[in-house]
Amino acid sequence: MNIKVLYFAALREALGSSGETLELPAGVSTLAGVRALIADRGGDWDRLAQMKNLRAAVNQRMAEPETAIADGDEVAFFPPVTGG
Amino acid sequence: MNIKVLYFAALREALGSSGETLELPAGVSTLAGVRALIADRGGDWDRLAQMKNLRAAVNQRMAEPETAIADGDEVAFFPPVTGG
Amino acid sequence: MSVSVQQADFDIGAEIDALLAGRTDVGAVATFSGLVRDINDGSGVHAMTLEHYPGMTEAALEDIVAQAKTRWDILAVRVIHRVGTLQPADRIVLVIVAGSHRGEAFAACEFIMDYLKTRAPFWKREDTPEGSRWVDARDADDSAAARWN
Amino acid sequence: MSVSVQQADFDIGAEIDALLAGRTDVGAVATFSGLVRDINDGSGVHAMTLEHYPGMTEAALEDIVAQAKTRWDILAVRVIHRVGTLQPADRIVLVIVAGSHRGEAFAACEFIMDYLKTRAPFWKREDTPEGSRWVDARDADDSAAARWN
Repeated sequence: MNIKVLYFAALREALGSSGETLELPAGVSTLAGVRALIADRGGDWDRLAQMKNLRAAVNQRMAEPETAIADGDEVAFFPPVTGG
Repeated sequence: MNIKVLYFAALREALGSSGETLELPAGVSTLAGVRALIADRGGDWDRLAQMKNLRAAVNQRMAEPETAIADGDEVAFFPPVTGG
Repeated sequence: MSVSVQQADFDIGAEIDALLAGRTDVGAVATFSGLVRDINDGSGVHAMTLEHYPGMTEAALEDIVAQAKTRWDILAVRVIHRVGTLQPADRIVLVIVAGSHRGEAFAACEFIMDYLKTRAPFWKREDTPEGSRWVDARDADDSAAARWN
Repeated sequence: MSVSVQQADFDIGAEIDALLAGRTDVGAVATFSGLVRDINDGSGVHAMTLEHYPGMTEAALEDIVAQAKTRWDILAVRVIHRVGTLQPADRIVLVIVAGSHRGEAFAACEFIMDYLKTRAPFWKREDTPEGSRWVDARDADDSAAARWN
């Protein structure tokens, strides 16, 4: 299945990417799985594993590691928010 | 000694007076003394004794029964405030 | 200038702009405005008249603002309270507190309103279909003021 | 209409008037506006850029407003958050809460700001003499949001 992945703010800058389309291998079905899949590329992508305060959203709602991921979902990773 | 006395709001209406100049007899030297002096006139003036929630100011500052009164002071009696 | 008691209406946006003019150190502005409601304690209100104690009102408001500035690290305060006869939806009172951060600005703004409600010598009389009546002080206002002690 | 994310500045007085238009049941209006300060964490700030997550920002703000309406008996809410590049003293955010009484209006306004600070996907980057830097999330904001749980 395919999902859309977005990166924001300091994470976007560090990765040099604002997003990508990702094909998930069988067995990756949670937000934690997507995070690990991307981090395992190594290099700058390892930041997804290292960032202790990494936040994420699935379909534009704040999500937890165990949140289920389905085909066509929009997944976003970003640092803690600082608006207001 | 002489003081100025003011009445406000519902108390002013009930007394039919917005204020007066009062000559204090010897021995009246506190706010409580002034209140009793006026209430003792009887009739509508007895309201000053009856109003449990009566508030008062001396020289435009909120005052207590034991607040001392001096010649030339401005004393005001009124119901609890309801602004804002 | 931080406190005004007046018959005239006020312009909230213009008052905020005037308070902040030339400043670049303000990060948070908390504002409260109170309006005349068309119903109170179950009765329709078609007009409200605010009586006050001239001289003491200004002094009491200045004192409340001074207390707020002692309690919180805030940068600027503006208080306006109207007197005279008002209609439903008319503005009655305005409190603006400018600070570096929002916690202090919110707390000081609410403190000023709570103290104003119980310590500034204003009295409201409402005109209703059943006649004119003085508004009773609310126990909730005493409780609100007491929590700052 | 209760929530807007925009580059353009806003007029606080006009926004309050629009929110209250035609109403005579509002007794209390609590307002918060946040501004760009010229100093933060000890460094001068000569510009700030706000990045956001289009779509999610609006949804998150709508959700925060809906939660406030569930928790407090309030009548109307308006939230505006700017994005893009701003200068010191520029307005960033506006929250207006109208209610019958001040307690609910103040609490809901502060709740919305606390939740917005920790749950709405905006990120600030500051330009300082030492260069450009992303603003770190503040522990104080997490504590402020947690007290509503």
